[in-house]
Amino acid sequence: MKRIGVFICHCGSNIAATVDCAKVAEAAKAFPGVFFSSDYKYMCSEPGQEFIKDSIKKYDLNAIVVASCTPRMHEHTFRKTLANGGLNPYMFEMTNLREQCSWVHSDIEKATDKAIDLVRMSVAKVAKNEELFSTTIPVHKKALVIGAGIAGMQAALDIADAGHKVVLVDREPTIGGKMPMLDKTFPTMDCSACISTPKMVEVAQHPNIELMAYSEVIEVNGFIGNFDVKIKTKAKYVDHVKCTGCGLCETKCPKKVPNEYDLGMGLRSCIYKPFPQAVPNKPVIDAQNCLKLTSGKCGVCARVCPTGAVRYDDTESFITDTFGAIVMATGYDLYKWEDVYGEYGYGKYPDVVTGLHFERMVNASGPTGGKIKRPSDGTTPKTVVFIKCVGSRDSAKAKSYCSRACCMYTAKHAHQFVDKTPEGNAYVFYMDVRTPGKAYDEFYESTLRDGAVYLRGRVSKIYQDGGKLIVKGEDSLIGKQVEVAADMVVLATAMVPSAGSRELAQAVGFLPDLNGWYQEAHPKLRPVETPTAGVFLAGTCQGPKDIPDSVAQAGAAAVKVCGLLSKSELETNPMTARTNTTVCSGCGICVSVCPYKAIQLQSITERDHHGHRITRNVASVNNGLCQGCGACTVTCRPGAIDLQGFKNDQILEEVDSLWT
Amino acid sequence: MDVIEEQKWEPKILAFCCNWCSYSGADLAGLNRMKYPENIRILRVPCSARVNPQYILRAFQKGADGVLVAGCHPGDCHYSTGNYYTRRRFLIMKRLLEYSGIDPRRFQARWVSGAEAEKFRTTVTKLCEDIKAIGPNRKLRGLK
Amino acid sequence: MKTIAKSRINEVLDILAKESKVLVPMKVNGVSKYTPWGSEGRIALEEVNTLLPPKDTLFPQTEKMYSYKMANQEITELNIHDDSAPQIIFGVRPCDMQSIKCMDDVFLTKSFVDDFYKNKREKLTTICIGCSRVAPTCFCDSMGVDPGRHEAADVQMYDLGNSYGIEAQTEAGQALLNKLQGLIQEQAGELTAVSCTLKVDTSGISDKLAKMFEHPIWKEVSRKCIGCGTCTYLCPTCYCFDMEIKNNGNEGYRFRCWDSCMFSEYSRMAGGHNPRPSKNERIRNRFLHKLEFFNERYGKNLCVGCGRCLSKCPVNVDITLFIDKIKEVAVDEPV
Amino acid sequence: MSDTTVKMRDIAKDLLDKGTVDYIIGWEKGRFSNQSPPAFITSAAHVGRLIWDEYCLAGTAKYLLDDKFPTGKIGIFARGCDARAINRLIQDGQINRENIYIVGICCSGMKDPATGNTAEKCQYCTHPNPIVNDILLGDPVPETNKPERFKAIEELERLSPDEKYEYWSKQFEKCIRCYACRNVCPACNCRECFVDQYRVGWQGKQNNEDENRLFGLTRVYHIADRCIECGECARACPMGLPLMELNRKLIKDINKLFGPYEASMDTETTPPLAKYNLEDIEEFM
Repeated sequence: MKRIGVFICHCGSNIAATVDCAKVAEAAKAFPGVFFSSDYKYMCSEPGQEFIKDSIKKYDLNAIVVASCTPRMHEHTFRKTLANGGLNPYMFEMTNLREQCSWVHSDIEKATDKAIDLVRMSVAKVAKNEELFSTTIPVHKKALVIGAGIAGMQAALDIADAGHKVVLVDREPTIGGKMPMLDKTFPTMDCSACISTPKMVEVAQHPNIELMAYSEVIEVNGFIGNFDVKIKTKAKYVDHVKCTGCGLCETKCPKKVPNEYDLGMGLRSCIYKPFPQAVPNKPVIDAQNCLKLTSGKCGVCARVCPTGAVRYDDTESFITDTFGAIVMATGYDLYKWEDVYGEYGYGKYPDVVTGLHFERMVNASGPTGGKIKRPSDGTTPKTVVFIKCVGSRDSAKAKSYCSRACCMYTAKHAHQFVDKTPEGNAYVFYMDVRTPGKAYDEFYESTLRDGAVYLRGRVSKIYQDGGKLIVKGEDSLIGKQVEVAADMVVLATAMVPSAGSRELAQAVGFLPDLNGWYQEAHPKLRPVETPTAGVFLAGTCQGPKDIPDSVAQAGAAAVKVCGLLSKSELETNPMTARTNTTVCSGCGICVSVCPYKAIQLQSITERDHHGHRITRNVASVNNGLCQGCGACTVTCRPGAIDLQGFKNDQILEEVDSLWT
Repeated sequence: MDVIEEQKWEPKILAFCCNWCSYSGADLAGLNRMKYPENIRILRVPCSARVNPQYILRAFQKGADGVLVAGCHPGDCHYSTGNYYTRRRFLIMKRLLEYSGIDPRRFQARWVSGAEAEKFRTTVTKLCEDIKAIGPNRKLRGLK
Repeated sequence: MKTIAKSRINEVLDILAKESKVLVPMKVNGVSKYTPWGSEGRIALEEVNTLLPPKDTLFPQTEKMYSYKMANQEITELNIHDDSAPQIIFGVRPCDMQSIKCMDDVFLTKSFVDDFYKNKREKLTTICIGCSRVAPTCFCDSMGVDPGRHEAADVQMYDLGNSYGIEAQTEAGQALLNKLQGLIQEQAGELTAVSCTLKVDTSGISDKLAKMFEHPIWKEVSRKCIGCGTCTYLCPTCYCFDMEIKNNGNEGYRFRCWDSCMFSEYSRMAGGHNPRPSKNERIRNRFLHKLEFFNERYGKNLCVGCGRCLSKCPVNVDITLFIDKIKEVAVDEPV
Repeated sequence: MSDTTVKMRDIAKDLLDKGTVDYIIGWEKGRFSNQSPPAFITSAAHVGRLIWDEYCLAGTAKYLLDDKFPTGKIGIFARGCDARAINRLIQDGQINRENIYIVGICCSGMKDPATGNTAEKCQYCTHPNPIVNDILLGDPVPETNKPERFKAIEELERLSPDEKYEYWSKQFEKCIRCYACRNVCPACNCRECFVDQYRVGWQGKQNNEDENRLFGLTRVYHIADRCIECGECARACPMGLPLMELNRKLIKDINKLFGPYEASMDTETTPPLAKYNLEDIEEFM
């Protein structure tokens, strides 16, 4: 027989201001099975929890209902309180009086009536609760980091330094991501490559890191501590064991194509490394363009290769491995402004470029050897217009969010331009200047002092007039139309989630937010975790960031991983499906709907009513795999398979209680 | 129900919300202090796929004036595929309810993500308005 | 004898309905059953007997027994339920009249009195109409019932073609006739004796069955049974019931409702054990109950030969064929 | 005596003599000429009881559940509906194909014992020829998909909510909860029916319109994607509830929503409610 205790939390005035907590507590006294009921200012506080523990003893309670905030907040807290009070932590139900009652209603009488109903539901449910006990599952002490940009590399290094094995996967032929493409980093103006490429090397040489460049994660099964992952390595056509990376092949390759790494501004051979300091520092063959692979002719690289490393018959290969944790570090892409910004010419004016083009231009190792040149005619621009928030903060046309890094890198670009072109003019059209960060605003101020002209307003039109780009816009501060005849226009385009990141998230088993960024488990309290246990977030895949933030978050994710991998086993959630074998007829429908392949038909031998030995099939659930979704329970007509903690009779009682 | 009762009648609407999306969407509505009618009673389930269509029959039998089943958007299920089954089940149950004479406005299924507090608010508000308009449910109601 | 013109039956029912509920064989959306006079439906006296037996009038399929209220985990209110009221049941056939006698035995005799039944029974006046024709599935005379009349009825009526002969057999019956003075006239009437076309010989069957508990015949006769409750629920004499509580928060009620020994769940015990695990045992129980156990206890069969079960069983499990079979099998000592 | 009857008896005799089967399930005459209930023939001496006429209405397949773990093979005469019922039981993991010997009979339909007209369950039969059998009797009967079998449903769909409710109230008010519909149904093969789970309390035992309706709607939902349209439920119902008007409603919707599907035409196809399609129609946005 249940002896239920009910505790109504005021949450200061958060609940008490709209719900008459005393009245609710009084009403609860009359509910079937309730032997104690009271209200209290802060249930989650130390004294509040003590109050529960004392009441358990004093009134010999064996089931507890706490009506306070959302269970997503404090369910765990109170479960522990019960455990400390000597009860099974699952003899507990929580009523959401704050987020789903007091905060969304204003009529005290009605809100109180509703609160009473909500508590009645919890009491009805807890009356059917049963003691549950968790089991344990092993943890594979190996981490998978997906994406080897600065965030991925940092996370991998931190985990590896802590002594855990890491597999670092990147789909590009080289690791490093976007950072090495940049010239200088704000606000300190130190060389981006100079600080990122050493990290790349460190990663490559770390004994605990297994690098898998030119590879993609294609399948993820399992669960925290035990993710079974299938990874595809694309065909490189070069045997990286034999290859010394001497680069002879690249110089001899007869066909040159635009180099993605320079955003098409420079050329590369068809057997290539994306850039000189690439890691691994060994080439791959671009099968789309290679003459040998497309037409069968050529074969020069194979001929010149001193180690005979070129293998035209190379094919993609697959490995599967098991990991205890996964770090998502898939980074960002730039918004395709050409598709929507007609006023900027839909990309038909060659001298309207993005910030990343500009980075490659000013980069000494870039296609122009560090000279700022107009893509159209290679001349040095005298007047450059920088336009911020292209695609960002533009809910009408593109993205509503702020891309966070643009204000600073635009300031950097303007600074670099006037720096390299003393007689040049830099105009920056902006909506706001956002420079929150150490030494950020100082940097912006210095750019102003350098002579960059900031105009507050959006650009309404750009059109070609002879050799010039006429930029029409408004200076909203003086309320005047302005027109600038520019030689080049640089767009600070929005960051968007990198291509394929949504599919990858679904493969891993969690969901991106509305903009496609990876959703953290809690915006404030769990910023580097995903809702899927054992999967963590690093860098811009979670949302636009600059380098310092990405690196910091990567470190945070690494710590979470290390915490997980430091355990050799984990407690499982006991709220999983369970079969009543006397009722189960072994039809197997539940097996087909389980997303975790956690249910199997298992044959049992028993005696039938007449005493004959019979062997029949029943559903059996693997608690390690079962995540407790309950999809199986609904397919089971007689309810032979039921979900612990959300059993059919519990839910039916909740429903019934509303109309008693 | 006599006229006087009729006048002070307030509908009682049961909303099954999946823990990961719709329930947290409702929580977010709370965080944002959005207001919606008091008539909604949320029942938390791990996944919309846990909602047995028999619960809906039961709710109406007990006296529910309306029932809402809310889950993650297709493709966004925390359990990756649960809501695809939910979708099929309730496409069928919705039609069966209608066929047996329940006013289709009394039962709704909706996808509400954890970010869609506003959608949660508008959904339940609209549902309430509809049901206030059609009045108390007298169908399927069993003897208490 | 006293007669009433068939053309004036409605008037008779109108008069009787003034003072109490009058149940009349009617066809209500496709189903013939005893229905309160005045409700929608067509009076169906031409049917030999109704699809649903009159059992429900005295022993409702679902019957509230008592209701309770609770507060602070204590019972504060307990009300025995009694919805009995004066009732007249009109046009009961002799077989169904016999079934009421069987239920009287069960619910009123042998030092056990069921108040719920008693209250209803005492307030019930029965008007029996003798059968002027029989259905092919009728075999009441094989069960010792006279298709033409039943002595237990308060009022007995006979079909005389254009009119009904009518006579009171009890004081209650006489009192009832007095109310119909204006409609009753004296006239000579010819009673045509009828008898069933379906005959079974039940002599000595009870004693024989007593020796057949372990007989292999049960497996054979039960084989095609699908284990539904059609036979028992349409049977005018099957009186098995279950009792359950309908709790609703702090209040609720206990009710009893028909149950069927044909259901596997009927004899399942709390622990899950089932003394009648298969239809083999269940069919045996039903037939033995009807033809042996009841005989032993009350000296009559619990079958009145109305034929409802054999006409409605989805797979034609047929008690008359069973009786024939019993006659054939040889049994000396218990097996 | 029809020559199918003769063939039936010959085959049964042969199977029993050779010991291919332990017993065979067919039909025999009942007490009245319009009754041909199921029969269980255990020895060649009794094959003379077997009959094939226009009153062999009852399904034979459900009896296989009475003997799920047979010592030898079970012989069974199966019409189109019985064959699909057998598939149903195999797919639901209740019986093994190896344990049964199916004598298929091409069936041109039965008569309603009460009226002598074509039985309703046969009027709308889409597969009179057994889709699974070990040996086939008679010549295949022409098959059509009988779109008219949904006419009654379409008419009901046109009613207003109140009219619909009124219609079903009249029906469920009649139900006596004898569960004949469940017990004849080959798709109802649970070890323990939800109505019998008094501990969980899916369903009240009271007989009133609403509990009856709850049972009726749950029953049809439970067989939604598994009903083989044998029509046994409606035939068995002593109170004449038009149960196929519920079953076919769901069959119709499932076909419309999730693509053409007929239950138990094979034993592999996963029932539509146990799978999904990313492109399923979206009404819940």
